[in-house]
Amino acid sequence: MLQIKAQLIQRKTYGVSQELRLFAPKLAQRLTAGQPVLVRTGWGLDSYLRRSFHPVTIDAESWTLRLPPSGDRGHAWLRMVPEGSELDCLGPIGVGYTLTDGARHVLCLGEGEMAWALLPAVTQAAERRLSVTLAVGAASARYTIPANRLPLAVEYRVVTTDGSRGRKGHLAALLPELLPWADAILAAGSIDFYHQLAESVQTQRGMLVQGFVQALYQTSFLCGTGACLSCVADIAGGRRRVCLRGPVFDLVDLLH
Amino acid sequence: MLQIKAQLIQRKTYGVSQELRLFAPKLAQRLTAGQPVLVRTGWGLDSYLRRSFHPVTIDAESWTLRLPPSGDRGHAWLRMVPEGSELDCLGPIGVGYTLTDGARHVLCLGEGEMAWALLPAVTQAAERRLSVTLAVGAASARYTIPANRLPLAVEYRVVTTDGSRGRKGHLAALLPELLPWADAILAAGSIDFYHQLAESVQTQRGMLVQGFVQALYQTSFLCGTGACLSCVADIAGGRRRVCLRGPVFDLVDLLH
Amino acid sequence: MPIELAPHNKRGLTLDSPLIAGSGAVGYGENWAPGLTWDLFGAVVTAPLSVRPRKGLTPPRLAEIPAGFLFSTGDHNPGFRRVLQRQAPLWRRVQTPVILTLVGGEPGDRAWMAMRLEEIEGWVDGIELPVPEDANLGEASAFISAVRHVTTLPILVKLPATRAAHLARACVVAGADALVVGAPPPALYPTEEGKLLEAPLAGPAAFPFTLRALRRVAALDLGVTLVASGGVHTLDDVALCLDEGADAVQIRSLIWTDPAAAKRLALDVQAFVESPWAAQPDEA
Amino acid sequence: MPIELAPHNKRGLTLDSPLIAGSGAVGYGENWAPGLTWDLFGAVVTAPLSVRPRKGLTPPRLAEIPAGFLFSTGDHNPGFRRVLQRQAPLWRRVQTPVILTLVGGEPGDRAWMAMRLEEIEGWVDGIELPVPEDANLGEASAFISAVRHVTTLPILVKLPATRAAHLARACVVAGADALVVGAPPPALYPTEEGKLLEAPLAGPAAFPFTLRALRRVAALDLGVTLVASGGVHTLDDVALCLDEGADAVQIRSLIWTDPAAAKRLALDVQAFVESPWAAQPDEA
Ligand SMILES: Cc1cc2nc3c(=O)[nH]c(=O)nc-3n(C[C@H](O)[C@H](O)[C@H](O)COP(=O)(O)OP(=O)(O)OC[C@H]3O[C@@H](n4cnc5c(N)ncnc54)[C@H](O)[C@@H]3O)c2cc1C
Ligand SMILES: Cc1cc2nc3c(=O)[nH]c(=O)nc-3n(C[C@H](O)[C@H](O)[C@H](O)COP(=O)(O)OP(=O)(O)OC[C@H]3O[C@@H](n4cnc5c(N)ncnc54)[C@H](O)[C@@H]3O)c2cc1C
Ligand SMILES: Cc1cc2nc3c(=O)[nH]c(=O)nc-3n(C[C@H](O)[C@H](O)[C@H](O)COP(=O)(O)O)c2cc1C
Ligand SMILES: Cc1cc2nc3c(=O)[nH]c(=O)nc-3n(C[C@H](O)[C@H](O)[C@H](O)COP(=O)(O)O)c2cc1C
Ligand code: FES
Ligand code: FES
Repeated sequence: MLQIKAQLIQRKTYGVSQELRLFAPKLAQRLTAGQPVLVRTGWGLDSYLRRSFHPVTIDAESWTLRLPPSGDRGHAWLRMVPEGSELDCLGPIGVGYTLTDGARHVLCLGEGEMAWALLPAVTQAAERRLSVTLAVGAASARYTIPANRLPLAVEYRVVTTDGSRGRKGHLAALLPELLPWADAILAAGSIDFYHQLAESVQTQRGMLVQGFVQALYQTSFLCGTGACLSCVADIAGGRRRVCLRGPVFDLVDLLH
Repeated sequence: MLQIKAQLIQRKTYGVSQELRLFAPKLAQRLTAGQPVLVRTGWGLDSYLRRSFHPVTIDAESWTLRLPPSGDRGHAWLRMVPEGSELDCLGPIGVGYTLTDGARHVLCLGEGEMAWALLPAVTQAAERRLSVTLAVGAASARYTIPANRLPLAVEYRVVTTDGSRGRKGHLAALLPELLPWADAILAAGSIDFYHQLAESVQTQRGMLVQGFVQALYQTSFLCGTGACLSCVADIAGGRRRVCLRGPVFDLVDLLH
Repeated sequence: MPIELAPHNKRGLTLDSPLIAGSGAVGYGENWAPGLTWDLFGAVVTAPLSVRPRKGLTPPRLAEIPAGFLFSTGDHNPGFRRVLQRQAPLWRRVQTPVILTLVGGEPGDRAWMAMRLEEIEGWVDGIELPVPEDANLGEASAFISAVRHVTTLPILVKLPATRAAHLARACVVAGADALVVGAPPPALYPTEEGKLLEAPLAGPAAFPFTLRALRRVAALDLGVTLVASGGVHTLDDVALCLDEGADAVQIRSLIWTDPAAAKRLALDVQAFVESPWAAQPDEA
Repeated sequence: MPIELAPHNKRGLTLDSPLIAGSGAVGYGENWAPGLTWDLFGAVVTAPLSVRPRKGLTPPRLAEIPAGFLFSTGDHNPGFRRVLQRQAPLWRRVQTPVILTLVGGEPGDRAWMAMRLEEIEGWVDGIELPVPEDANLGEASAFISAVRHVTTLPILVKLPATRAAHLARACVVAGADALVVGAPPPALYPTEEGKLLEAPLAGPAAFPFTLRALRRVAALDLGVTLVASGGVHTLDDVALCLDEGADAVQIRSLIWTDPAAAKRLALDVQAFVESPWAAQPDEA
């Protein structure tokens, strides 16, 4: 973990969302998909707590955070801070997604806003010429990742609750057709979805084995070092500090 | 009094000070020299209290506030807020300087940082082709108003404690030579200086009459409407609300 | 939807909106910030009144703290007679209920003022009695009962937030029609001038104390109405207070620091109580 | 310039710097943020320890408030034996004094843990005993005396800020070597998840309460050393505490939220106590 001033070098606005690209080579080089970075969101004392962001892009010198539409005070500050400002970053926190050596067919499954956390892993897998499918579920078309944000080689599947894009329904409905093909799964969604996913895997493959599904547990972090015990969750057989064990867990641990 | 969003249209940096020009026609049109404007200095809740500023320029559409070198959190925010931002202003507060019709020879006396509050009055008096002398006292040259900030017609006198500019000594030492000439005085300084000034006037002119000296009382304001009683000072024969009676007082009232 | 703050009092105290301009937010009713008017509020509570004039605290009276400020006037006021002479015609004219804050001095001072108010029927609609930070149960009961014996006006008793649950029952027994919860806790911090000021918290920093005190007092279920007070700034804050059992809510600092936001809040609260689902909680 | 926090205790408790990493700032001594090391601090106070493991509060445990947060783990901890087994070798190795926070459960739990510590000479340098928010004088005295009877280690008693002056004398009589002033007052606020959390204040918002409590306890002149705690973030804050009578100062939130600022503060405090005039108070 580092504490570093990252310069805001680019702000892109997509409707009510924004993406901020931050120049911070040392941090970018250590950062992997799914690892949160804690960012101060004020020049003064308000907001006092850092906001956590899962990177949506990572390259050699910079990373990008995404501001979803939200009423959060910290996000509001980030929407207004001028380009060129230095943002105080603490990270990377904990454990991110890893592309295991054996995997050829990588299935990425993302629900709603959380799907964005998969992007750097999707990109990296495509760069390694693995075959990648990204499947996302959202309330409607406007909440899905635009296809032009993905590498060309990635197969992209969308499910929306209102049918405004892709199939109508819930992401879980795609699992029967996608699971047989996959030999590694990276997931980002709710605990409910993870239970559905685990059940589907068991149904389709007989058993959910360690190492098959990596799942991001969403929470907020105060210290990121294991000291404060604010990030604890009842997962992996006890009350665990997510900042040390996660936030990306093996699905077997996460649910047991 | 108005509450208005003023757009920051220009930021000028002078060493460790800054001047921010704010576009706000309605406010500018009502604003007179010496009247504070209360400005919010944060997008969020910190700093919570507005900062008060005496304008250093006023024109038909805009006014300028000066950020002195300071460690204040609110000032720090104003130093960083980007051009184009809207600043929430509440003002004008109370009573400012007035150029009485009879006055021909206007003497402006400013101590240290407070001298800047006289600038719009100095400019206005010069525009009316009155004869104007501005005399300032400061710790050293770097704390004095640069001569190029004044209209050409203004006579400018400087006294510094360390002699780095103008005469060495204290502003009060200039009074014997300046007072006989003046038929109106606008002052901005400490209560100590006001006592010296009153004494000098009495010595030189026999008596300090109502209407001769207008003096700015420096304090901070919370509501500006007379409700909160935070701005009270023991002046003018009682515990007065500076935001209603001042902050520019007749020197006779201020000291009695 | 009118709100009855004193349902067991014959006179009653009916508010058109649950949002009250609290303790001196507009002085004695004459110090209005731009854009604010009587009709935006369900009631107006005045600055404190004592029998004799008080010079209050020597300035500075204000210290900025993170997200708020410490503030006290020390009950600076021109005295009961002067204020009544000057302001009573105004109070009589306006539709909005006016609640007078009465503070102590000699024993019996508050009751004396309440008696005078009883004589001038129709000018004033209620009395707010702040319980001092360090008052014990007996002291609080004593001055509330004394006022109760001489007035038929609704009495709102304002409790210190940190001790509100401890004091609440005794105040109701002594005759309170409503409890105001509460006066934010005192703290100590340097002023701009470098003097250490001890005074109660004000501003958004005070709100989490108000909410805790309110929950604790509401849990006692004392059969009186509750008014939340201290640090309320947003529609979310108001909604939380109403959820936690408040019948009405006072604002003060917001009126001083951001009159436009106070006006928006007043209108939003009116919309919210008509239809909680229609109003949008604040986005900032 | 070393500071003696327990001058009347035979063992003593000597700090090289008045800045202490307070209650769990670095867990049990193993959770250090980047750039922070033992030698920056005069002492380290651990997270709480109880005889048996505790699962603590069900998350969420954190609610952001203006300029701070509400926070409680509910004494979540792995239990005395486990922590001692795992951490004692580390405590033994480091030069910086280690102060263990002991919390109750069954009566006698704290004394039992203190007895165990007495047996392992040289691993631990002091005990901090937090007095619960609602403890009365008798309860506080009782558990402090019980620990005092079984240990020669310096005892720091941590008082709730709002009741610190009320409780202080009894705690000294019961055997405290130093008073920690104090635990910030509890409040109530919604978490990000929308749950109402009741927990003590943390962050800069807490500091004005610390300063008030400190002044009141210092005024009692009880003949023990005082440690300020709660919301301390800047060199100005530290200087104010030392001015108001503190012998040392604890920080916690700052270590979590801004380790680089904590490190700067630690170095500035060291420079400041060498020569208060040389160090520049913060400019932000
Ligand atoms: C203009 C605007 C303003 C907004 N303002 C705010 C605001 O002030 N505060 C605020 O909190 N939010 C606000 N939002 C919404 C918010 O920021 C997110 O955009 C929104 O909640 C979507 O995030 P989500 O992760 O909940 O995903 P969504 O895509 O909305 O889905 C919600 C959840 O439902 C489930 N779900 C729904 N559909 C599917 C599907 N087909 N397959 C699988 N799972 C599904 C998932 O569990 C998912 O996490 C605003 C949005 C807009 C457009
Ligand atoms: C780089 C820098 C950083 C600073 N940082 C801070 C900071 O963090 N916090 C802070 O509070 N200040 C800071 N200051 C100083 C501050 O902001 C003002 O610039 C400074 O105090 C001058 O303001 P003043 O009104 O006191 O006038 P000054 O010109 O300094 O005079 C001080 C007072 O002394 C009297 N006086 C002195 N000389 C004379 C004279 N010849 N005639 C008459 N009266 C005289 C007057 O009463 C006057 O008000 C900083 C200054 C600099 C240059
Ligand atoms: C809110 C308020 C409080 C006052 N308090 C006192 C007081 O405590 N003692 C007193 O002698 N006069 C008091 N006065 C009266 C003033 O001293 C004086 O009459 C005049 O109103 C104050 O002038 P100002 O309105 O410019 O502040 C008060 C006036 C007001 C409006
Ligand atoms: C600070 C801390 C507190 C703990 N509290 C408890 C507890 O209250 N009950 C318990 O059974 N285990 C407790 N444990 C032990 C953990 O459950 C478990 O042994 C492991 O350390 C937790 O995993 P984690 O470090 O990934 O969070 C605690 C561990 C630590 C480090
Ligand atoms: S964020 Fe502090 S322990 Fe995980
Ligand atoms: S600033 Fe509020 S009364 Fe003057």
